[in-house]
Amino acid sequence: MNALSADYLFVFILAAFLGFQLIKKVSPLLHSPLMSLTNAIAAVVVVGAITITGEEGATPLAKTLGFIAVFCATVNLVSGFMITDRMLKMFKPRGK
Amino acid sequence: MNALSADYLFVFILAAFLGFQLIKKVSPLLHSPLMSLTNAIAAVVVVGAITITGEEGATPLAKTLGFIAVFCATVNLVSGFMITDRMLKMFKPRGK
Amino acid sequence: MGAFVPFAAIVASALFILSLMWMSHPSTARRGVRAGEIGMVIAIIGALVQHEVVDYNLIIIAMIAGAAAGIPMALLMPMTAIPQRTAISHAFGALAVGLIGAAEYYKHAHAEYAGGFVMWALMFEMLLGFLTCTASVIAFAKLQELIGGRPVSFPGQRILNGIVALATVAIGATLALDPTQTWLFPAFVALALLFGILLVIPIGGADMPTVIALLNSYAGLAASAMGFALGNKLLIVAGALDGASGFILAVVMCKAMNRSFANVMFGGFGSVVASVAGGKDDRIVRSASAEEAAMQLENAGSVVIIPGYGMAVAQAQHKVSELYQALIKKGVDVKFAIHPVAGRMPGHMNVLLAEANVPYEQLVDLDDINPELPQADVALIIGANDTINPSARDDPKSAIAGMPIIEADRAKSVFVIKRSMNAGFAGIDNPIYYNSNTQMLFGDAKDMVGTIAKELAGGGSGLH
Amino acid sequence: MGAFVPFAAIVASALFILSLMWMSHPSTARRGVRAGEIGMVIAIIGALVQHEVVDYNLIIIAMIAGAAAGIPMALLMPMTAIPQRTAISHAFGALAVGLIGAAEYYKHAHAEYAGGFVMWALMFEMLLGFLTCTASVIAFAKLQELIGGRPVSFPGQRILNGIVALATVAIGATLALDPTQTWLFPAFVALALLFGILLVIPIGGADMPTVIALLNSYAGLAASAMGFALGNKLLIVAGALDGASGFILAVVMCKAMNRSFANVMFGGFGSVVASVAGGKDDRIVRSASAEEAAMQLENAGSVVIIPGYGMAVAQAQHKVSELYQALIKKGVDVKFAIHPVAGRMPGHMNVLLAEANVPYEQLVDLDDINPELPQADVALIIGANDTINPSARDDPKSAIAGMPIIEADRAKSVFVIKRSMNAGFAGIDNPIYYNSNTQMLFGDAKDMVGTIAKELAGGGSGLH
Ligand SMILES: NC(=O)c1ccc[n+]([C@@H]2O[C@H](COP(=O)([O-])OP(=O)(O)OC[C@H]3O[C@@H](n4cnc5c(N)ncnc54)[C@H](OP(=O)(O)O)[C@@H]3O)[C@@H](O)[C@H]2O)c1
Ligand SMILES: NC(=O)c1ccc[n+]([C@@H]2O[C@H](COP(=O)([O-])OP(=O)(O)OC[C@H]3O[C@@H](n4cnc5c(N)ncnc54)[C@H](OP(=O)(O)O)[C@@H]3O)[C@@H](O)[C@H]2O)c1
Repeated sequence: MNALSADYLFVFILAAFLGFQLIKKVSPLLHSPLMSLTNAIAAVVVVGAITITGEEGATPLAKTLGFIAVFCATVNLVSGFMITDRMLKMFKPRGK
Repeated sequence: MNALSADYLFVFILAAFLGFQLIKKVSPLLHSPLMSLTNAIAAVVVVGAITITGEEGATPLAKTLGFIAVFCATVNLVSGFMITDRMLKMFKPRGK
Repeated sequence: MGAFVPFAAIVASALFILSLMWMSHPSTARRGVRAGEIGMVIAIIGALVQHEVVDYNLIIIAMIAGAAAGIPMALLMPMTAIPQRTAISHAFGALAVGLIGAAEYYKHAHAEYAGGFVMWALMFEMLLGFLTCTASVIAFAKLQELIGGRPVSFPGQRILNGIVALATVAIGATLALDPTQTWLFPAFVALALLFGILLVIPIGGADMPTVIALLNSYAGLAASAMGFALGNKLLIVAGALDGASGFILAVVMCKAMNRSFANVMFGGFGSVVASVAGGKDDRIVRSASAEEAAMQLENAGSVVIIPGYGMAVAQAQHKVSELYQALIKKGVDVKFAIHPVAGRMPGHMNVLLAEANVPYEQLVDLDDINPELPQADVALIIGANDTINPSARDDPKSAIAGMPIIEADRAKSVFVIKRSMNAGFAGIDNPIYYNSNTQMLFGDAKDMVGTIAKELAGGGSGLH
Repeated sequence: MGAFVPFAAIVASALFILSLMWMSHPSTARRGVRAGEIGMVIAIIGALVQHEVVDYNLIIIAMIAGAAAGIPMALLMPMTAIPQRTAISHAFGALAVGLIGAAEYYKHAHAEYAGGFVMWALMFEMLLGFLTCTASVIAFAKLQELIGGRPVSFPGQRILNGIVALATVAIGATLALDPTQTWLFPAFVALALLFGILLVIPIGGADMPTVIALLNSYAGLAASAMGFALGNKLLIVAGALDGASGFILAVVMCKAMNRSFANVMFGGFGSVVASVAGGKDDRIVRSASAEEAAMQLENAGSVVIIPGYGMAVAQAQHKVSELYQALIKKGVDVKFAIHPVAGRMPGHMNVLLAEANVPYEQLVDLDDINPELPQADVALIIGANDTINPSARDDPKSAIAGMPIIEADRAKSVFVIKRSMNAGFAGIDNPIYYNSNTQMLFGDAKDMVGTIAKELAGGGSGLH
């Protein structure tokens, strides 16, 4: 373990604490949309996939794996955000 | 601004968000002790002061400034934690 | 450009955080989705403008294809299929993580990386990624009833699982220490995939939501691990947020079922459903007609409607909404009591009722509604069973003893809509059906509620 | 060692975060302090074991001296002096930050750092550090009444402040762009110190708590800036936490006074106190004796005690606690209504009453107590004034219009303990004293409450 990895650990710990604080405050009313939202956010792995696929000197294997990865991640993020929004659109306050 | 500073900004933003989430949840009952606690925590600048004072090839000026800094910070952290604890000791639930 | 990339990461992370922050309340939640979307776009741009990236064709094609697949999926998905949808999307996400890991592995399959931090991170990432992938597929299959929901167990199961787990970890470690052993890699992947399957098959179908939440947090951890391996802080943050969310939801569900993780994962819960279901006995059951129910409802001052899984499978939410409208028109005070694990996923009932235009202020939490129930004139239970089973409260030997319930039996009078005397998910008998203040309305939730609503609206064609 | 340092930073940060997390409730708060202490120790060890650090003598001496000064300070400090203590400790902390920045500056006073990121961070750090230092000293002096609390204002004040501010920033920027101009440095420091003074003198003494909270967040930002300059993430985190806390407390106070930051910082609020205070008029004021008050209190079913700044200055908290004990012995239901800005710092009343052994469950928030007041038989106001002034609610033209108040006037009958008809901090007249259901108990809070308590205990020596 070097200083660099320590650095990542730092970010991870902060983010984890923050995550717990934030999620604890989400009203149970919204637990389903929450699931699909975090799901969509996790699809940010697409950035990793993009690098793999597009980086110069990528082997054909890498390109293939990357291609599938980009595809899968994109499906998730597109459908994830859209479904979340669809669900949330349905939550209406009284007198609406 | 280089990647390094971006890195610090990253940590700062995460910590700031986290700070707001945490402090918002502190009961008003404890706002006084909270002030002195954060005060004590901020005294962690003592680590900076220690480096200045003790690092090799420190100029006399640096040593003097560092010395005062270590002193001030130590006063804060010692008294800060102790007073906070003194205050909190006084908060008793019913039937105690 | 050089400066843009790190800042894209910062801004995107901040937006993801805001997104979850705004998710805390319905009034700001949609803003949260916007923030998340913008963050995602920025992150993607940040990735595309890196100098390393030279070939865009494949990327563009893959993204277009992905969007083409994702959009209709999002638009056509019925709300009742949300649990399955979540499961399958975890499979997709985890697969992506795994494949990226694989590609990275081959890039690093040289002696100089042996035992390095990056290698360990990669192995951890792939382990989580691949097992989450297959596990999610099984979860999907169970929820979609492509395969039986019954827990699968066979002699020596635990031993087998143990061996597979050990083997996976052992090979992973070997590869981390000596990446050049590429011939071992396929075995590692295969074992990880197999392990995912073995993990989930012994778990009952109705426990899938908890499993899904757990897999959600695994997927998050995997993404974070990837962040460690690629040195990408954005991934670390997003992964951590996702992980925290899945974990907390799993905890919420376990608490609301008063069960431990261990019990959910290894308990083989639900295997007994059949055995007890529909057990006959001689206790009296009072059953009533839609007309009688309608009459009592419209004369009631306050009604608490308690929906459950049955409402979901019957897709009765729109009829329930009609009933609600009819009742408030008649000046009856109507509230909905929502149990945290009513239905088959957290927040299930809320989404369905919101879909049917029930204002969310009317959806009341377990803790807030229980004190009100003793004053309620009528508790109308629609396809709920375990979540209102008094034996959880009264009978310490019950399979669900200690599970918090909605105390419907405390209401002045109780109506229960279900098709039979069959048990619910927990597969246990429910004494509430035999109380003197309980009347059963046997039938499909959708038809029965519809008829009652018609009665109230003054139509009154009666049951068909 | 090499590995220990970064991990010390991580562990310390995590402990500081936990510390604030546990601070959320009295039952866990002390654990929070422990966590903070341990985190601090780890951080210090982490700093001491760095290879760069070679000379320990000075450090040890300074730390021993610091502890020697800090410990008695902590043990002997009376609770009523907490606001001053907070102010002076900010001065110490900010001074440390400034001096470290100065030392760093001289280390970096070479051409190659010109305009570099580190330089800008250092200048920002010193600006905040030094101005916070002097500002806190003034705040301390005002609270300790070493100097008059009255806002100091003179013609051209704003212009002067503006010029000083500009000059400071200009010189700071010059130094950042050309660090070799060391001769400018003392001027920069001097101006920063001066600016701190100018910022605070126009602010009224009773606004100091808000100022202190703001200075708290400045100090935090300064620490973060130092973290940026030294590349120390632990400092960045600790600073950010401190900054957030100070900022939120300041916002809470402003909200509770229904005033804006701008108004607090530049409003010269409180300058008018004298003018209105003790304004005579012909409205009838009913005054009562301790005996009458005691009698009515013991025959009351429910009593709400509303303490204010007067209780603090009179140090009456212990007598109030006696009164509370006497009343509950007689079976009276007693609650304390705590206004967020009652007294002179946030949470002031809570600390004092806790010190006097009043269980914290009895200390009720503004929002929770107001609905109960109309049912209360007696509201006993002890040295509170603005926080119970109905004109904030009823008179849109009042100086404190819109400030949330404790609606004592809604109680069946009201007793007010204060020494005279003088106004409170806001310096405005209070109609509640003239209500027909209000009776004044003129006298020092401590004596008056003590006498009432004696009466109740059956002693009955009467007033002296
Ligand atoms: N929500 C979650 O996240 C989650 C996660 C894991 C486990 N679970 C478990 O799922 C259960 C949920 O409890 P619950 O009370 O909502 O449901 P339940 O206990 O599963 O009972 C559902 C009832 O609905 C009736 N039903 C089924 N189809 C129907 C239809 N078409 N029309 C009318 N009635 C119908 C069934 O009786 P008939 O067959 O007689 O009609 C059954 O008794 C709990 O045991 C919980 O622990 C939930
Ligand atoms: N808490 C904070 O953080 C904070 C921050 C900034 C500003 N403030 C301001 O401070 C004020 C606090 O309001 P408050 O209602 O608590 O107090 P207040 O409005 O300042 O009034 C205090 C009252 O106590 C009386 N008093 C003073 N010494 C006394 C003694 N020895 N015995 C009995 N009575 C005594 C005074 O009347 P007599 O002189 O007639 O005795 C005065 O009317 C608010 O205006 C608030 O905005 C508070």
